[in-house]
Amino acid sequence: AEDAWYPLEVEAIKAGATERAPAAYSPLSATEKASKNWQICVSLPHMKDPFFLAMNYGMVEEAKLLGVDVQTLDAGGYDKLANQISQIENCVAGGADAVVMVAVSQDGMDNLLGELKQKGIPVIDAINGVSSRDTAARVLTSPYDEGLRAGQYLAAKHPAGSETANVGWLPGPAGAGFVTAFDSGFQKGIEGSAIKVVETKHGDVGKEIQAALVEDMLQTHDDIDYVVGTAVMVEGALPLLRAKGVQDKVKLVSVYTTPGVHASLKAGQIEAAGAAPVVLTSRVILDTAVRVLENKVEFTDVGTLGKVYTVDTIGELDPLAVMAPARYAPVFSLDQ
Amino acid sequence: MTAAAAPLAVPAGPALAVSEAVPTLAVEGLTKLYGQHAALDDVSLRFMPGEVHVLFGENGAGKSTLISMIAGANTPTSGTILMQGRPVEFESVRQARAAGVRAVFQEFSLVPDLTVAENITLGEEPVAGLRRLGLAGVLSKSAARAEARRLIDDLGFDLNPDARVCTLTRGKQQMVEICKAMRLRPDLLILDEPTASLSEHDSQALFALIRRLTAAGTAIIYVTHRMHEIPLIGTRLSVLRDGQFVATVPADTPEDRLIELMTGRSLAKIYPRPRADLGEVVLELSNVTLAPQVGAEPVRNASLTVRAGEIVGIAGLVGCGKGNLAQACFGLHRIVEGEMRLKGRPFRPRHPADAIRKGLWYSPADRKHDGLALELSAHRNMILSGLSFGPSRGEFLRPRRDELRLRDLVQMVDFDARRLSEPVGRFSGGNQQKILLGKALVQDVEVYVFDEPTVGVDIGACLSIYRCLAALSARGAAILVVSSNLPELMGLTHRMLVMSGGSLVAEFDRADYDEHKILEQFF
Amino acid sequence: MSGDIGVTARQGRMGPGPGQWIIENRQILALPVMFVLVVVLFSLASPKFLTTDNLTNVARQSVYLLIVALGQLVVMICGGLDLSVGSNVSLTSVVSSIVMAIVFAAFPENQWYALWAGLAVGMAVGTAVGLVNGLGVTVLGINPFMMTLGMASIVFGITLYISGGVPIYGIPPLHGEIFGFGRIAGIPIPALVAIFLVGLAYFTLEWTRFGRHLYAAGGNGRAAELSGVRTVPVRIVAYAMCGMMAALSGLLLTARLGTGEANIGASLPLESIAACVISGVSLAGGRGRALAVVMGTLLILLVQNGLNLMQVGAYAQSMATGAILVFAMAIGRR
Amino acid sequence: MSGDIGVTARQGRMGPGPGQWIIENRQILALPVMFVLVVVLFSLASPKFLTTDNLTNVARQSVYLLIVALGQLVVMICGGLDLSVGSNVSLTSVVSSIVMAIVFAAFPENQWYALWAGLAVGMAVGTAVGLVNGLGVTVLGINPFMMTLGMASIVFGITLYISGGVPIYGIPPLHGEIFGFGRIAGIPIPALVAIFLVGLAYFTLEWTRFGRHLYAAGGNGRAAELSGVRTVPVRIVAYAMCGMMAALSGLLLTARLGTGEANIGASLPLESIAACVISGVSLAGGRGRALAVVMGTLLILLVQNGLNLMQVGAYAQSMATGAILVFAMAIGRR
Ligand SMILES: Nc1ncnc2c1ncn2[C@@H]1O[C@H](COP(=O)(O)OP(=O)(O)OP(=O)(O)O)[C@@H](O)[C@H]1O
Ligand SMILES: Nc1ncnc2c1ncn2[C@@H]1O[C@H](COP(=O)(O)OP(=O)(O)OP(=O)(O)O)[C@@H](O)[C@H]1O
Ligand SMILES: [Mg+2]
Ligand SMILES: [Mg+2]
Repeated sequence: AEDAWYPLEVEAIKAGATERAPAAYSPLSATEKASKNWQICVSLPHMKDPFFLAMNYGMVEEAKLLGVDVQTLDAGGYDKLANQISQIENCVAGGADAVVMVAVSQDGMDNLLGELKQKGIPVIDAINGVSSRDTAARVLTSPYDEGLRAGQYLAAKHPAGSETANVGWLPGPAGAGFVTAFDSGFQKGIEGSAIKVVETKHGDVGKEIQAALVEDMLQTHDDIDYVVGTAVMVEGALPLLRAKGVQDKVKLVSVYTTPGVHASLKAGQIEAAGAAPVVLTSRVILDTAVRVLENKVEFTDVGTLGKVYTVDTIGELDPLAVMAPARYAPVFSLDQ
Repeated sequence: MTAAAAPLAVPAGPALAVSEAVPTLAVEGLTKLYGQHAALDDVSLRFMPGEVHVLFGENGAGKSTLISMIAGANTPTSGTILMQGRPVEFESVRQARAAGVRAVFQEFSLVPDLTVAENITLGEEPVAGLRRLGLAGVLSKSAARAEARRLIDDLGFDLNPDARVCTLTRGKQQMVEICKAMRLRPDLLILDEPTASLSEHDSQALFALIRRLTAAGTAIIYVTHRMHEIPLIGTRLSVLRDGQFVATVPADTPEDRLIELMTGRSLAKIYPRPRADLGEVVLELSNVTLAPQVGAEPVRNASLTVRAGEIVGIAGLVGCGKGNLAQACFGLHRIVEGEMRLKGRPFRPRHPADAIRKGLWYSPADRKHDGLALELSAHRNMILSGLSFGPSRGEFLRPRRDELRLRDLVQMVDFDARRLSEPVGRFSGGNQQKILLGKALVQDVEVYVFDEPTVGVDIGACLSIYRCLAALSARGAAILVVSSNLPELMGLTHRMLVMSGGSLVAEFDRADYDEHKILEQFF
Repeated sequence: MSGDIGVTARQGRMGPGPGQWIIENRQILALPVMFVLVVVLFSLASPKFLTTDNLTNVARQSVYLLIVALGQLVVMICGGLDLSVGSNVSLTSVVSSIVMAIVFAAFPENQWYALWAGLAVGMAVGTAVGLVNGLGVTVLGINPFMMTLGMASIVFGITLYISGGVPIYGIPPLHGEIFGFGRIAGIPIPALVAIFLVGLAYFTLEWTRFGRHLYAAGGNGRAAELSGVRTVPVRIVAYAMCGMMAALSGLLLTARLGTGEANIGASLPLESIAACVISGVSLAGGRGRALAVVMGTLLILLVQNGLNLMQVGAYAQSMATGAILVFAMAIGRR
Repeated sequence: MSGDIGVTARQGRMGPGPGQWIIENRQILALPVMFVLVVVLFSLASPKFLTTDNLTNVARQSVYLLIVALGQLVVMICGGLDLSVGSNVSLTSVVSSIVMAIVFAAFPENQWYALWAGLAVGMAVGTAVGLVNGLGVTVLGINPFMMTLGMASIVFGITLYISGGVPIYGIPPLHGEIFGFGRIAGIPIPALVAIFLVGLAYFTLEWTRFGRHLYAAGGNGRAAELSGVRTVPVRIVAYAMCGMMAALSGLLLTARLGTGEANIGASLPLESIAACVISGVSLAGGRGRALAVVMGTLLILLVQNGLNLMQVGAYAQSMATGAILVFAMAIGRR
């Protein structure tokens, strides 16, 4: 899918400007290579699921085009804040020119970012977004937006006044940063609609755990119309609903897309799934990092546009914009 | 042990006449119930200053239970303890110590990973500077070591204050336990089978010290199963049976009378006469030298033979290496030189399993560490090796059948078959020893090696153990007995070898057994 | 832990007789008591709780932990523990489903080939992991905690390396139909498998020589050796069995989820140990009963399930679970 | 574990003289050896490894684990273990920062008020958690594993309940400036705190009666009791100390992060126990040295750091870490 993923339409703040505005983004790789072989550190919360695999894919592809080195760090999970900080420090000590950071915590990074700014190491605030202002640029498809979109989708289907639709909501492990974001986004999305969240259940993103939660939830409420939550939950719940023979009565909505979700959506087994162009976003992220290093920044703040797809619209989605190709093996350190 | 070292000023001087003085400690109607079972049942005793009061009774009679309550390690179900006539209640050993009661416990009170010195001073560590800092007090290690030295020399034991206790044999650990109790001179000193795994020589040193203490007016409670010790140091003797008080008699009461009091029946001669006819040589060690061992004299070219039906003894001081030699027969220590032959064939077991299969059984000296799984029931402990080697061998269990077989076997050692299902940890020392011996019987082998077979076993039980050994030898088994209890060896064996400094220095035939001649060889 | 046992020993050991028995077996008695308590409490709190429907759910959900806990039990009896069961489960899940997927692609006409291949390989892999643990603990004499913790990290690395963290698709639907959701006489097949394994474990521990040797090795290894028990092979087999159990659990989970997953079982190590300890298994070894472990596991899952049905929030739930477990231990303390 | 100790006891005691000593203390000797190995290896692999910059990083990063590990050591010596240190760290972090935030809002002119208030409350809370563990283990006679596991779950619930899972802002910057990034004579203050605590732990364990009683209680609780040691208070204090250490670590971490976080320290329990075990601390109690634990902790972190610098991928890293730890144990086996 090398050809023409750009210009990519995004919401962005031009360098110098203050207003977010629709824009068309094209990467350096369209015209040139990087002026030198920069060392870029990418710190991810973990490398244990398709989402971050997709990110790895996107950045590595882009890096190949630009001819820069990328080292990908795996913090080990959303509960490993201290570890992520250590890894970034180590990586900088290891001679990185720039850092791309998908933060585990929104605020836990402030001090680190302060330090890096003093050291003059630019940091790209990716995907999740942090509160600190010490970042050189930010490129987000924030969990908040993903939750928001899912909420809005349901709200649109069941506007205020129509009969209430009951939703079971499983955003993920209690207290994790992205979960809180999912949640607040989703709540915002369904505001003033006929959607009623009958129960919110938190649990680790292991399929078996999520499946058990769904099972218990169905046990508690026999009037649930939608079960909404993480892709892991959806993948885990699907065989369950089928076995119980309620897959038509209880509809599944995933907040983001994984190969599994994508497949079952195509097969019409689930109601809908939000999808952000994770791969493309990652390309943009890496591109921005290089731009920062070469003072060619065009946008200081980019937000890529996701969308909720259904059986009918899923065809429009280019899988390679969202997911790594099948059997893609992550590249942790790209040297060239 | 000068009066200066004593914390409590007790009039030193010659032993007071027992009758007129106030008892140092007295118990009245003391009772300890374990569930329904009364370990101690309404016992009243008075322990006078300057007397050595021997407690005597079968295994499980309640001696240790009584003692543990006096020493504050255990709380009575009912009854009172009077110290110098005043009633006291000891919630902890600490309180008892403060009141001037110290004890050598039958189950030692030693911490394996600490050194000898650290163990001796445990609970009352010498501190540098401010004592009132309490637990925050700063240790003075030099003082501790010095103190330990002093005690060890005082008792004439051969101990290294810096050795970790877990590297010592039971015998040496016994010495540490004794030193610990002797640390400060108490009003009442309790010795629960202090000589159980000591050799004559070391026992003598202990007795000397006991006499010094009594002379200074200390009351001593002394528990032993070694009858010949009683007249040596005892003043009075009280007999317990099944937790009940039987009688208090002078210590020089004749042995058979004591045995009668203890068991309620009079026992025939203690030592069964060894069988006359002997078979051919079954076990043969020639010039065996072992890989060196910590704390033990390295065993150097030891040669011995044991014939079918013969009982051969190895005597020697604690730590002289006799136990290691015994263990070597079982493949527990590397043999660097010489060879062993079993039934004529060369024999070098790589693992106990080899040895047992080839027909040799070793019964260890330290039942708690090497012998029994205390959590598990007597049944499970006894049958264990039998499952692989005995008549009840087999992949799958047949507990009923085994139960019946065990019931027969424990007859041989006079163990109450009804208690087979209880965890061993709850038995009195003697009963544990019986189970340990019982393990030897579940598979039939031709050669038995017993290391300290009667540690802490009452005379009645000893008798049954001796009978058991005799029965084995009658069956034509060859038996090697390692023991620190010389009279026992003299009574039991056909021949006796003396080990000293790691080598076998002398051999005696039963005909010319003579305590003094043999003891001479010890050094 | 030995230390604590030391201190409590005095309270622990009290006279023979029936009262004696009760006190001795408090740990075991505590469980049924807790059981009744929990059940009564929850069925009052939520009408849905005592429905057969819900109870079958619990039964099925508990299968996976139960099987792992049984494996853990075997290892703990011989005085060890296994922290690698979790990663072992994910490894088996991933490997077996890859194999199934490949074979299935090759012989789409007969799903059984794929099934057998997957099961065989899965079991083999899981057992191998256990075996390595056993060898490390015995031959290399490495402390079980470190050995299995290290293995956990190694195995998890391998799992991710193989799967890249993405689920493995394309396993034959038959797998799920049988081992995931199948029923015989109304009883879920996974539950049946679990019941069978419980029986097996019970028999092995109580009625075979190997079982006795296991207890002996854990109770007093030195004494066992001196009684001619070769404790080394015994321990090795124990760890291998634990690995195999983990593998089985992994395979059943795969069947249930329909995909091979690297991110399952993270909580299994601690949970399985907890299930054992709460059932009176001693971390020092030598003690533990299969049936008690069944109870312990069910207790844990009933609590979770009940709290879910009561719609207790995640935060309160975390507190409640902890409190209940501690309480259960308190009434059954030894 | 006891089982294994049982069997290996004999190997444990061979050969006299110095050779003997070496074998007895292999565990302790193994660490320096591994150390040299690791350092040499990594400095060859990556030129950046031996830079002061990197080493200060490692030093600072290891502080938090090290402090917790010291607490863990104290508990393990007396034969227990503490799985609640992780949630304890989170709780302290959250509570202390809430307090600081409030006080700071009240007295913005003097940050010290806020600081002191926060530190005091934080320490108090952490110690209290430890105290509860201690009481549960001793007075209620609950197995340490279950007690602290239960507490972990309870405490984490409370933490989430208080914080709602979102970070706590508004703590005085001074906190970070001093305890997060401050330096005295070029040495990071957190490191200084850690060094002080190491000294303290060393002194307490080796040179006070309390320390001696700790070893005794762990080595053989019954024997300690019979020697007039009051093991119950000793154990309680041990757990309290462990809780306090966790609290300190939590406070320093908060200073470093600048916010109160509920999601830190999840991996601390196992990591701290690992750091102890690899340093020769016995899970059965009675054994362990403070300085060895320092080495063990540094070893673990140096490995992680080195692998990062070598740009080893996450999957391979997980394998490597595990392998190295196991190897370290293998050469230092007892
Ligand atoms: N903790 C315990 N729990 C249950 N029963 C016990 C316990 N301790 C001792 N007993 C029982 O109390 C009785 C007395 O035991 P005790 O140890 O006092 O006997 P003893 O006279 O010291 O025997 P020995 O001469 O063998 O030491 C025995 O029957 C023993 O089984
Ligand atoms: N199982 C063992 N493992 C290691 N060392 C041992 C073992 N048994 C004994 N030793 C060492 O051998 C030394 C001598 O023990 P041995 O048993 O030969 O002496 P002993 O004369 O039998 O003393 P005792 O009469 O107390 O048994 C002990 O101090 C101990 O250090
Ligand atoms: Mg006794
Ligand atoms: Mg001996």
